[in-house]
Amino acid sequence: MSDPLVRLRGVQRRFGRVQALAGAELDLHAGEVHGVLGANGAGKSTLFNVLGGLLAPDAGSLEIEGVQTALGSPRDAWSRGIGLVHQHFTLVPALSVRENLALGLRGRSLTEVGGVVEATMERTGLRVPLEATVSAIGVGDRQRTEILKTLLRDPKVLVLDEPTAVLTPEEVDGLFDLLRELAGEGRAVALVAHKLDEVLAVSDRLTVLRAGRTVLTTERAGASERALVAAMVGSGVADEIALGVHRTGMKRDAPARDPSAVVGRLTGVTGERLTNATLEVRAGEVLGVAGVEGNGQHELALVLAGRVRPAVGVAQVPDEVAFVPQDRRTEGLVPDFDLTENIALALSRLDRFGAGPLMPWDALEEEAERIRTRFDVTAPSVATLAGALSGGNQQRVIIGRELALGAQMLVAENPTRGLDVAAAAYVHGELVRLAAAGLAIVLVSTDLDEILELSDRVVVMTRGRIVVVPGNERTREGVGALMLAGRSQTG
Amino acid sequence: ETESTFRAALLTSGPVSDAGWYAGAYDGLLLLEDSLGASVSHQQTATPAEFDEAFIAYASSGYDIIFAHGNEYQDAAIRAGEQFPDVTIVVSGGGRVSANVVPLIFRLEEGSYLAGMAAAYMTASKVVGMVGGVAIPPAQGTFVAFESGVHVVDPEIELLEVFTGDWNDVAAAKEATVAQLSRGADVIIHNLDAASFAVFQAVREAVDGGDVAYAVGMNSDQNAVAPDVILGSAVIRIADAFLTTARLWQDGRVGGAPIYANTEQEVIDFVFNPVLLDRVPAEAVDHITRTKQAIRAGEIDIPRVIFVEGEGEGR
Amino acid sequence: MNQIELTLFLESAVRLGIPLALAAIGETITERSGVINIGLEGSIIAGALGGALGALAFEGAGLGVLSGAMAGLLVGLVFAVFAIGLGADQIITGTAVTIGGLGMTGAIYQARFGATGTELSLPTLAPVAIPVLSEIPLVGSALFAQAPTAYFAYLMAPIAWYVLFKTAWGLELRATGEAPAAAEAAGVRVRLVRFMATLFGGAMAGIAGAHLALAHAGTFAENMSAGKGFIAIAVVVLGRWNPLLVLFAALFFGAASALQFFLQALGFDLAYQIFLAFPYVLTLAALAGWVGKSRAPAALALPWEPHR
Amino acid sequence: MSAGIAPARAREAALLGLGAVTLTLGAGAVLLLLGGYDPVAAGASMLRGSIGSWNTFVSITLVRSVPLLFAGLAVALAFRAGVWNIGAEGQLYAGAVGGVWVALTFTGLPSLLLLPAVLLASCLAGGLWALVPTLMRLRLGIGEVITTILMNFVGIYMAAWMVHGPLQEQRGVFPQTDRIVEAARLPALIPGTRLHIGFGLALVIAAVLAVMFRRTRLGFQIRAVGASPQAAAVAGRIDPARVIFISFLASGAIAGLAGGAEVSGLTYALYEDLSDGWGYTAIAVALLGGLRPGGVVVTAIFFGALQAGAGAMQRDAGIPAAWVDVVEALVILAVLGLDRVRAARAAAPTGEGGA
Ligand SMILES: Nc1ncnc2c1ncn2[C@@H]1O[C@H](COP(=O)(O)OP(=O)(O)OP(=O)(O)O)[C@@H](O)[C@H]1O
Ligand SMILES: Nc1ncnc2c1ncn2[C@@H]1O[C@H](COP(=O)(O)OP(=O)(O)OP(=O)(O)O)[C@@H](O)[C@H]1O
Ligand SMILES: [Mg+2]
Ligand SMILES: [Mg+2]
Repeated sequence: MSDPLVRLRGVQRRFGRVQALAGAELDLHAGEVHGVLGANGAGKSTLFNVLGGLLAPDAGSLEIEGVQTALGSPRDAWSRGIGLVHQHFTLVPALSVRENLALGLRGRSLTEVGGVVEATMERTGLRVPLEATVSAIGVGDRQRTEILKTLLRDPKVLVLDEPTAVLTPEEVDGLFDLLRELAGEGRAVALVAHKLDEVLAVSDRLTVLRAGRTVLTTERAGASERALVAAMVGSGVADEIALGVHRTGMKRDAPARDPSAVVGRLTGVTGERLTNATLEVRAGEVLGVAGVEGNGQHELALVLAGRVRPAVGVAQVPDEVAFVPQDRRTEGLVPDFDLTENIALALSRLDRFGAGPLMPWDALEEEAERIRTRFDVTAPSVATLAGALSGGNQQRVIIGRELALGAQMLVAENPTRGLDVAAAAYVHGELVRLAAAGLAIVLVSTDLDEILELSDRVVVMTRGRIVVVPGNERTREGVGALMLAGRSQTG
Repeated sequence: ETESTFRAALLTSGPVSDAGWYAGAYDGLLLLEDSLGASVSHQQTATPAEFDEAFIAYASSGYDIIFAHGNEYQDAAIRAGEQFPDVTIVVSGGGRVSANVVPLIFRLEEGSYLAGMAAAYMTASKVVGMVGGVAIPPAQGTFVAFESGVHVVDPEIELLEVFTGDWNDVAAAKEATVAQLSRGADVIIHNLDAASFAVFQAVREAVDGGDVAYAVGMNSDQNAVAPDVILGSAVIRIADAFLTTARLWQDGRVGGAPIYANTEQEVIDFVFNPVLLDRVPAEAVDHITRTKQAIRAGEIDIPRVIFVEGEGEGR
Repeated sequence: MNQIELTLFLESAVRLGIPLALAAIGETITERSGVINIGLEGSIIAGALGGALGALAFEGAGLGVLSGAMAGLLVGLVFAVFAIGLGADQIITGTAVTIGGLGMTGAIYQARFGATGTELSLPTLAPVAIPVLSEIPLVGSALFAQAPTAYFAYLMAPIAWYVLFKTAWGLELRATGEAPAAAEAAGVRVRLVRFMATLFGGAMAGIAGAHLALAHAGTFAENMSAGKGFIAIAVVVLGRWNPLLVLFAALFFGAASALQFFLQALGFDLAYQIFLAFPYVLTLAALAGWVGKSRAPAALALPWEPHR
Repeated sequence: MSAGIAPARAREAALLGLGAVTLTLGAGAVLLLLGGYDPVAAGASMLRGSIGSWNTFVSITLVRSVPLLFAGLAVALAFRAGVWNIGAEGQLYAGAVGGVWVALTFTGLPSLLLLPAVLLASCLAGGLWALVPTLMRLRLGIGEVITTILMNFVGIYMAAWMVHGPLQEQRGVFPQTDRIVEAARLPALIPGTRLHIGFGLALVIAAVLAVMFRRTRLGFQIRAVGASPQAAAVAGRIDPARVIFISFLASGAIAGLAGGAEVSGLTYALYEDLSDGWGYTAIAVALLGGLRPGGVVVTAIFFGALQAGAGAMQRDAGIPAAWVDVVEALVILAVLGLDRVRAARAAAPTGEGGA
């Protein structure tokens, strides 16, 4: 094999008490797509942030095209041909998509930028609404903008940290084709994703990180799912996750419930991005809501969760609805609060925590501790700031908290986004268990597999309208076709 | 330090670099040092809370006489005077009297009355303006006297009055002056500190623009500041007044009653600007000179704002 | 008011608005980069003294303005070193810089002209009437028979607008103020941009101060900035962080201030303190009627350290 | 947030901060020397005038700290809720006017009734002054930074008008109110000193706020809305508007107390220029105190000492007011530098105690 374009060796990085990287290694070769796997908090983003010049390593070496390099800033990384698509968006919300793209192309005149953007959109098939303000577009469009922004600079090494989580299956396929093509042009592409099948489908080689160390690097050809999962989580639990629960263990044929018990009902709800939405949610069912980002799912979720009262129409929902919102860092969590405080945010309302004017901190801390253990949150203690957690671990905290609410109804938007396989499996298991126990669950997700596997009923949102998917059309293709009807909304 | 030296302190609530009201007091303090060998200290204070603090600090560290240069000090002075009976506090423009707290009253009205007469002789438009900082009694007093000085010469003349709310805001003073000029005023008197320069500047710009207009200086002899536009100045010789007061105090004659500083002691005066004197009709100069002598002799009662507690008997 | 008075009123409005406009246009750029410089007052007063000393030293008001700009920039530099370089809190730093600026200018003034000051008479920046424009009825002389610094403000507003909204540089500046992390990730040198924007704001405030001393008053006095730094910051908000609107907002505020003196001169029998409060109340009312929300740059006042 | 600083960066930041401290203090000394003043004498008089003796500390430093303490707590409360209340200055003046009005009007009341009424009136007036920006923010979406700045100016002129007009002393001569009756005056906290019980009241409020933030639901809601109104609304189902309303008005009320306590504890009459920009200084006090009530107490006393020392520098070392301001500014900058050192050290991993 030729010399790698990028060679990372013995990379260490510490955040306070957390050793995020403890000697990670990674080689990226020209022409390859390199999948990087690892549990939440394994250090993937940290490693890529080092490569992207955002973080300085405490120790370790970086060679680019055989030359020892120290990156002082993202700017340095750019000038070395390294393009990083971050896990969390690095767009400027107040600026338009066009301006954000122009920002990526620093130094060129704005007219010149226009041409390059058009050409790149054409070439890559990544279409974004250029004139829209970023804060007004959905995460799918944001993700595409982010990728486009990076591609505009024509990087030699392209690194993508969980780019697929918010894309539709078709878009994921399109993106992967693009990545292969880019690799074919002689670039190195590195990719973090939590869905094994996705990673396996596109990668030539794979690297697995665990607890800040590289534990496995292998050719795609020689890798088995089981071995990869074992490497990610340590041997013991690997089997059931890789083979059993996640793939097939979820789907239930006959939900045990009383179909008459309607827990939530919307009648003719009309508002921002919602047109005459009428819907019933029943106890014991999982209602899947599919749709292309920006077709009203988020607004529907807010109404169902009782967070927004509709101006037109009637929403009958329980007083307390558990809610896993789409944007965990602005709606789900307060990054500057520690875990206990974040858990208190939702739970302190509960009767079991008393009703006096005082905060029951002791009980809440215990509860936080319980959630941390139960959901295996990688954090030194419940006094860790939520903002310091890895993306997946933030999601675990939110899910753990909302499930602890003990509400009659749960509305979850992309609950497993960013979760590693083990955690995703656990959450899926919980959803099924809770539904069986009589909870009404609304699962809004861009992950069609997840929806199809877990849902008793499926609806698709297109342009603010709800379309019920008949049982016989509940396939990837069937739902996908319905979703695409709403595509032009955002494109 | 000899037995005879005494310690004198000065409090001001503005910077002494204003070449005017506060500067005069500071010069006075230095004069006490030079002429009487006093050991001196100065503090600039901003708030009533600080007034108390400064009095206490000076009185308790052995200062003998404290000049508090502004009526704003009067209440704090009374409080401190009660607490420290051995100290003497002189409050410029103050209104309250006790055994050891005495107001030092500058009869600037006498000067501004004369200035008003001069203005009346010089105005062609028969409109005269007054630009003030904050409407405190001493300032209002000068305007009242100015007005009656104007009307002694010509009762038909119209007077405009503006207060800017700030002794030092030059921009406000300038616009206030421009506003009066635009209302037809062609002689402007002020009672400001550092902002007075802006009055002269505004008048100068009007003159440059082809108008005939004059300004009148106030508080100190400002004739040299803008010799091209200043008709004359109503002057307080604050330093002299301080020196006189300190001497009175040394003689044990300060206490229980206000001290007046007026034209008689030449602490207060009106001085023409020699540069422009040739424009002033001889009749006017003559009239003003005679009036000044009459005031000195106590023959004319200048209207004024009475602000000393229990005061009624005049001078 | 008759027509002549109206013209005079408008002239006065522009005169009062110009120093605010100069400082506020600079501050707009500074704030767009995510930095709120409440030490602006310090830059203004430094500009006034710098302008005065410069005009005396070089015997000309033009070079005076230049030294005023330098003095304002210097004060801005002190602010930038602490607030941007050290990442110290911007509000506290600004407070210190204001106190220090007012103090230092007083100290220098006294060192130069004696403890009791002097009756300083400066070479002034005379109004220049622009031939045709100044003849426009009513507003002509108000807008186009002003000191050269006024024309500089008219010029800077569209230039600042153009740079801010039409150039790559302006884009980076705005991105820096909205989302420094995103800007940094795109390769923008956030702290450098903020430094430059702050220095620019300081220089503009310095010119505002020089204008006060040389074009307006023809003298220097301690504390002559009289809170204009704070008002300029309010003007930036009123102008919605848009240099063109900021120019208008400054003139609006100038008009409201000018009105108070005209109403007083007209002999309205109201306590003058009520007139003095008038521009502020009018601005509040204007804001309330100024429909549509305007939003501050999202990262305004937040210190930034590249997290490395 | 600086929790993510790596060890090397932390050391660098600490050194930078130390450099800043040395530089600012050094610059102060050099400047004073250049101006012809003795820096050592200046420093000594500053210390003597602020903490030189127990009585100096109590009667000058602590007395000076009282309005800063009230206003600092007010600002801290507002900032914690994400409300940028720059309006403590205006609220202070409103509070002083409200308090003095009650004290002058209900002169017949016994102290036990009159004093609480005076303080309550300052609270109400301060809260009322904050109501305008509160409603403008909640109803019209207009940011409070500008509205509170504007209200400051209006408040100052309103107070000036009061002492020239409606509340002017009976004689109608000077721009001040009559002196308030004994029954409306705050008694001494420590007999024989100038320190009035306003200081104690401020400490009580600080303690209440501390407990509120740490222990109560309301305090938690305020912190949540301040940290992220969106998350507070979505995850916590807290109504940000309600929390903002409460915190803004409470902040105004506490700032109003700064004025009320000054009048009824110290000056016994209302004057123009009651405050020397304390409402603005309070912002620095609150921020430097980390927006924590305990921290505010410490920094308010620090600023009180600074101002007390500044007076002594003028009196005893003959340093003019302008120079004193320079020294004050440099000391604040030096403290900022120290604060950076502290922050960097806190971020550095120190075994168990880390981030
Ligand atoms: N700035 C930071 N401050 C403190 N801790 C951090 C910081 N960044 C990362 N960490 C910690 O370092 C560890 C690795 O985080 P990292 O984000 O690299 O994980 P990841 O592999 O990307 O996980 P995920 O799959 O959840 O995105 C985590 O424990 C995280 O909490
Ligand atoms: N100032 C901070 N202090 C503590 N932790 C932080 C801070 N900023 C970010 N973090 C955490 O550090 C990690 C790195 O931050 P970042 O915003 O880069 O997100 P990320 O999850 O690592 O994804 P990406 O790949 O997009 O960087 C994340 O886990 C984030 O939550
Ligand atoms: Mg990650
Ligand atoms: Mg991460």
